[in-house]
Amino acid sequence: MASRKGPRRVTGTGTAQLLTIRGLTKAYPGVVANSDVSFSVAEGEVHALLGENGAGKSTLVKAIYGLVRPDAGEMRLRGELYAPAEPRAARAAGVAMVFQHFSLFEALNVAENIALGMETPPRQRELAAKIREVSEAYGLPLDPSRLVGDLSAGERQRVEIIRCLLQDPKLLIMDEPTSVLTPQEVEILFATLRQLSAEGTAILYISHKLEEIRSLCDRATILRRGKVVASCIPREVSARDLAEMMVGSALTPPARAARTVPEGPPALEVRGLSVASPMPFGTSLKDVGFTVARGEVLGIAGVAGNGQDELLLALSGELTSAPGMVRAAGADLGDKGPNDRRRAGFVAAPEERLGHAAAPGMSLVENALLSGAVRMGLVRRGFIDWAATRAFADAVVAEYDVRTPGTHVAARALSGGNLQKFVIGRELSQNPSVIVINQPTWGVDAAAAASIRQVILDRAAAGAAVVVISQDLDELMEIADRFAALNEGRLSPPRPVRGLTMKEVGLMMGGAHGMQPPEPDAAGVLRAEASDAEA
Amino acid sequence: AQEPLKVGFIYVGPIGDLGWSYQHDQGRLAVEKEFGDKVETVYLESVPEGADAERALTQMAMQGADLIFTTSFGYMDATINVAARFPDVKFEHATGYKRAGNVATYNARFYEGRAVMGTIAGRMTRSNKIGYIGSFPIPEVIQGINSTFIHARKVNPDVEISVVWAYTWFDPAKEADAARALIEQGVDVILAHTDSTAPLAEAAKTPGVIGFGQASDMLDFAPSPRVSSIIDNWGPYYIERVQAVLDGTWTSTDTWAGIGEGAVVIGEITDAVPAEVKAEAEALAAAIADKSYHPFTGPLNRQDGTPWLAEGEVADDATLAGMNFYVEGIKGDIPQ
Amino acid sequence: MPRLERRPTPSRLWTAATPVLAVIATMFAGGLLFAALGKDPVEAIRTIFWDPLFGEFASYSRPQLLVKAGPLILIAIGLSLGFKAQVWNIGAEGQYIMGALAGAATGLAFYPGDSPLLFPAMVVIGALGGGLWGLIPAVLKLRFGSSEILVSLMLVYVAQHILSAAAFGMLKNPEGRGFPGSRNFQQFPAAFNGELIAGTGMHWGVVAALGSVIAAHVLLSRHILGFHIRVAGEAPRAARFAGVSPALLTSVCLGISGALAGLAGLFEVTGPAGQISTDFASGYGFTAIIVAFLGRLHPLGILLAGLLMALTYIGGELAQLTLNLPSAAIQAFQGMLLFFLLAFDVLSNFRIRLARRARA
Amino acid sequence: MIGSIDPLLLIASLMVASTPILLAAIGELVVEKAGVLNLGVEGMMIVGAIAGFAAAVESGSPLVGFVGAALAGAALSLIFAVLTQVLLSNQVATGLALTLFGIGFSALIGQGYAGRRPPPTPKLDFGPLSDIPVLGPVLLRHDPVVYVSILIVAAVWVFLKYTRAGLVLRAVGESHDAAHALGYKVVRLRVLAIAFGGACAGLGGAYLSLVRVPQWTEGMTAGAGWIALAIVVFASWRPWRVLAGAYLFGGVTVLQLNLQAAGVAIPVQYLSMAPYVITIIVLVIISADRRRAAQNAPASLGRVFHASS
Ligand SMILES: Nc1ncnc2c1ncn2[C@@H]1O[C@H](COP(=O)(O)OP(=O)(O)OP(=O)(O)O)[C@@H](O)[C@H]1O
Ligand SMILES: Nc1ncnc2c1ncn2[C@@H]1O[C@H](COP(=O)(O)OP(=O)(O)OP(=O)(O)O)[C@@H](O)[C@H]1O
Ligand SMILES: [Mg+2]
Ligand SMILES: [Mg+2]
Repeated sequence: MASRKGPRRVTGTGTAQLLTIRGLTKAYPGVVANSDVSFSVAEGEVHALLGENGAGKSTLVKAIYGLVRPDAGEMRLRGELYAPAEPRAARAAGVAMVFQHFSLFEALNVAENIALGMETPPRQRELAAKIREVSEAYGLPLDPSRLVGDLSAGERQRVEIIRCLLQDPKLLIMDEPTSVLTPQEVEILFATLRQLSAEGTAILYISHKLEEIRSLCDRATILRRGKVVASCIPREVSARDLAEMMVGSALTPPARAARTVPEGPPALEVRGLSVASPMPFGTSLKDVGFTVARGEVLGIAGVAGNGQDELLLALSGELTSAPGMVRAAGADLGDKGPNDRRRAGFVAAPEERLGHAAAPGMSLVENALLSGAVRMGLVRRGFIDWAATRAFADAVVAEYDVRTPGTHVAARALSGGNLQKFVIGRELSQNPSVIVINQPTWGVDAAAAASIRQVILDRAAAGAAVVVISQDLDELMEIADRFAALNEGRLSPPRPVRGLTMKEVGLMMGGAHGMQPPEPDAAGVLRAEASDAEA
Repeated sequence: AQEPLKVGFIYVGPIGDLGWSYQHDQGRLAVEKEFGDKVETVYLESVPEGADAERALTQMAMQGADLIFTTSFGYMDATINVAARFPDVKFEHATGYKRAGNVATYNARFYEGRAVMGTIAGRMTRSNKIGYIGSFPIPEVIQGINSTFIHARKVNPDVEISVVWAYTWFDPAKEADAARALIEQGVDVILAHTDSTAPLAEAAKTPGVIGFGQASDMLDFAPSPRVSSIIDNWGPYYIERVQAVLDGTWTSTDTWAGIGEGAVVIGEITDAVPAEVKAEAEALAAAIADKSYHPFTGPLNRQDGTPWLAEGEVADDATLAGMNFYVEGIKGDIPQ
Repeated sequence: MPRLERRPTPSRLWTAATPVLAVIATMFAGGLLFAALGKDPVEAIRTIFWDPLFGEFASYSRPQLLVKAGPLILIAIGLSLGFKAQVWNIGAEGQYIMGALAGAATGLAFYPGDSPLLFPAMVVIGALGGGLWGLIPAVLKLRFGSSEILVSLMLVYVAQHILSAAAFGMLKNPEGRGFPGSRNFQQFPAAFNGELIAGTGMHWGVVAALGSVIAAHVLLSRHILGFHIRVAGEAPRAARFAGVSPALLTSVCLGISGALAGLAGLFEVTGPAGQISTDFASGYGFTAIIVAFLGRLHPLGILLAGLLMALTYIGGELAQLTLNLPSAAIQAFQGMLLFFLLAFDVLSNFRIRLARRARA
Repeated sequence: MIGSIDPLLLIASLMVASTPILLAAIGELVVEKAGVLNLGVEGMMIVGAIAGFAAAVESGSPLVGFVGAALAGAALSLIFAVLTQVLLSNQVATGLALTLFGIGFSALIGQGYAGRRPPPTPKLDFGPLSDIPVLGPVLLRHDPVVYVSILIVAAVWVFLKYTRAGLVLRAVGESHDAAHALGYKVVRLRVLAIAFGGACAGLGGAYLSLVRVPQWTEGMTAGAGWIALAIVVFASWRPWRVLAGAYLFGGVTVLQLNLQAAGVAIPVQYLSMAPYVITIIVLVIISADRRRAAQNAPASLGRVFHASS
């Protein structure tokens, strides 16, 4: 660790305070994102920030990173007044941040991305060497010359983390870092964070995964509607208590009626599905096959970037395949588009809420039309029946407890969890016989996640065949009947969930992705392309 | 005092183009100078041909213009249409062939000037190659090419002419490129039937290459490469026509004026041209001016060798006005 | 420093008020420009904005406003559909030319026929000509991924050359004494697009323009295709999810905008312009891009923007005539008007806040 | 007959013919790499043409002319910068308005300059080097601006590929939100890029009015700015390809005139549309490799950036 200098102190509470915040307030039009927030982070401590969607966690850490200027309040770093006017100042003061939505540039390579996050980066060659060195020291190997666009989500996050580490931060902020990682990757990350903490770096950690917080964090501060409502030592309380502190009321975990999967022909049958990825940095599907019966939930796990998006596209019909590869209720849908599949009772909910499942700038009514047109009969001879569409949107909002001022507001005005409820509700209320959902609860707080899982189970109970693609293993374990994993575009044979151990699951997913050296074929070709660009 | 006579002009290009529209505007200024308070002139520049022209003309007529000069061929139908609606307004259309009771036409015999330039070119060329930058293959330009070539050949039987069609009246950069291309082909005399000085400026870059002013005098490039010029001189005609309206003697006429009438002026021939050549050119200009010589006088064959004019026969204006063939000796085809 | 704060939804009040404000601001700035040129600013502004509408000869210039605005609106409506879907057709000028050429050639082929079907046939073929020319960038984009911006622009120049080749060759008036240019459609009644009601400026092109405004409005607000166009522009992936085929949509947008531009060309060449000539196209295709954006890509906005542009052209001519304002000044003035319209637009989407200084 | 065209002379003259487009295009490349689409190149070029012409005529020095042109182009581009970066106006419409304004404005200020001759721009003297066979006539007999234009291309290449500021510029063009999150001044950087683009376009215009034509006439850029825009797309945003594209376009233009002058029997109409058709064909061939083309296009190109926090 020659490259890392800096304080090495004993971890734990009770040491000197690194960052102290008093009365911090930040208002956006219509909402007070942070209201009189006070808390402190000790040197070398791993400190959790908890709260529902929209509680103001990101706003708070952005203020610390100099991206948001608070309306009122005071911050002190090691006792000194600290008011970063811009991220540069924050970095200079020893604050680094890994963003909730990646702040990476796909068309640039790893080294360039890292250089952009540093104040005085060394020359490219030295930097590359240093990236290799530091990334290996922390068990997060990275190839500095690869394009970020070619990396998996986990690898991208490594880039962000290495970017921070190279700056020798005193305070490392991580906004929901694990939502895209495999269990093995989470383990590696945690080991890294513990090592950092042991070396004296304080970590401010935001996550919705309460078990993680309990295993990692020394202290937690809980926000609700912009205010600090509690603070605790997470190891000493249960995950359920944590959740209830966040929500302010009791939670009910999803219930499912004990049931047996009915016999009979499968409702969804996928056979030999192979399609090339339409995305520039995508993964192609190779010979994917499975069946799902009526009333059954098939969980598909996998690290982001192993073909989940492609699988969803191939099932929703956005990506068509050869005839015979996808059948539902006996109908051949392989070469049919989304609307033909909807006609056949087949609905899908993509992972990305804004921009894929919903158009950000359009109202909820228009977004209801987006996928509801066919099955809900909202279009007659090409003309839209807006009254019926409005009624449909209102029904979804009412039935799925979507919190919004009305269906006339733009999708982007909704919080992530509420928009997710709307999107899922829109699909589920079309009385489908086959449902495919990618990442049903990504970035959604505990309460909303629980209610989404519940409605999925309800639909299955009502006889729909359900495929849930998710990177959240706990979620899959909770709701799936059978389980399969995607790895490099291949699907493992599905196995019943009962009796599976986490270790087996990890192995099915192909281990921690990228721990093997990067495959030379794809990556090497790209690198050659990038470097001969100007030759 | 009496209301001044309102005279309108409509130009296809900006008056700053230093070429066609600029020369017409010089004519307008000559009218102002000549008549002072007795006239008031108005103009519209950069008026596209077609619908816009018709509207512009109508507005001009409604604003009280008594006499309107429409200075581009493309205004022909618009002029006729508007004239029909304003019988009291007199119209003068340049270079066209449709007339009416209140529409006269006028044009200049630029080919007369080209004959003089051709003579100088034939005498001056060392490489026996002269170049001609054409705008569009219309009769007026083809007359010029033929006239140039006939008179260059007359004084120099070895001379060849290369024609480059720029397909633009005005694109200085392209005109410069065309001149450069010709010079690289060994051409050492350049004539242009486009409007900018770019070909001259290009010629100036290569010693020994000469050219001519076109439309305006382009004296800035004298004494060389600009050794002479053909100047469109509309002033005398405009003054004459305004006078006719003032006198009440205006009638619809078809005027095709040349060197003799002062509509085409040969710019001063510089000392870069040997005295005997200068004298020869000036003699030719004088002969054309007093009508003792016609630039298209037989014997002349068409490009394919078929006879066009017999010995001593001169071309009639109708043939010239619709000229769409090269004379014998010119290589290449007219784009159709 | 004042800050801009995005409004959750655009303000209706400001959307209506900003064009007015912009015009007023232009009057001031333009007045300064004219004063600097030694002209009476009030007089000049009145001549440009007032006289064509209410001046002495307004009875002539008001219909002319329609004649000038017609093609601009028709083309801009087509372009706006594509722009909404992020399909960047900037080659409307070429499609305008090719539509005019195709339609006019059809008509001239039957000269001097008098079939009542001739003009409708020309209209259809004009639309086809423009539409097919517009589909070239679509096909190249879909097949090879080449940028439609570049291809459609380059095709403008190609079309201009074809136009001049036609004016000099194929379509040259056999009775035109060797001069370039086709026969004039005024002398060819079966193919002539004349005024429908004398003195109103209404010809089929204006009717088509108004029709296109209504059709586009209905399409965008009530029809699924219009909805798909809007989704595709707003969120391309969501559009795919909704079942829109991007290839089909790109083709539809380029085809429609090409066809409308072609129609504009056909109506123009058979009506106000009268004939195919080398100078037939006078930049309507490019000006229409501005009109489309000034109209905020909204059909009614485009209608108003087209009329406003036409007003500055006609008023500008009047100012040249009566005040001797050089045409260059008018052009600079039009540019200023656009700047102000674009600048003030910020008010409808954003709130301006004087920043509260954060205390440290 | 084609044999009578001297390829060396052809290359030398295509370099001159291409320089205005090259200058404007390399400037626009930097602007677009920063994520801004400025369609006002034609307007900035023509204002540069008259400003440079006026400055050169008044001062008697072509150098002053070129500097003045660059300043004028940059000044005009700042209107665009304020509108699009501060007032968040639509870039396509603003660029077109800039062109309209520039053409009118240049004609206004140019009214006293029609017909005047600018001071000559001397050629660089390479002494006996200019007589080296082949190399000499092609490369060593030009005016300084031709070399400056190539130097600018090289500098832009080095800047984008090897410097930190260039990296930041590319990052801003790639994702302004991410760049903003890292604390880069997106708007400031873009304004600078726009000004650079304006300066280059101004230089290109001045090259027309001071060297290539040389004279001032209204509307003299005659569409060169549009071609420059096309060349940037054509080059898929790579500096050396901009040079290749500009030279290809200029080369075809010059070649078709040479073919005519040499009397080659190809119908002129087809020859004169060749530059455009060939540009399309080459573009189609290049872009058939979709991945590579997609990678170079700045992902934020033309999008409005508004930092919400
Ligand atoms: N730039 C902004 N403009 C307006 N409102 C904002 C902005 N950023 C955040 N908000 C609002 O401020 C509140 C807090 O948002 P913040 O992103 O801090 O929540 P969070 O706790 O990070 O939520 P999540 O768990 O979903 O990430 C929300 O209501 C959000 O809508
Ligand atoms: N009634 C209609 N009139 C005109 N165009 C329509 C009409 N309905 C759909 N379209 C257009 O045709 C295209 C196909 O739409 P449609 O809703 O028929 O999808 P589909 O063929 O079922 O879809 P998929 O290809 O996904 O199966 C869309 O781009 C849409 O804009
Ligand atoms: Mg957050
Ligand atoms: Mg279908």
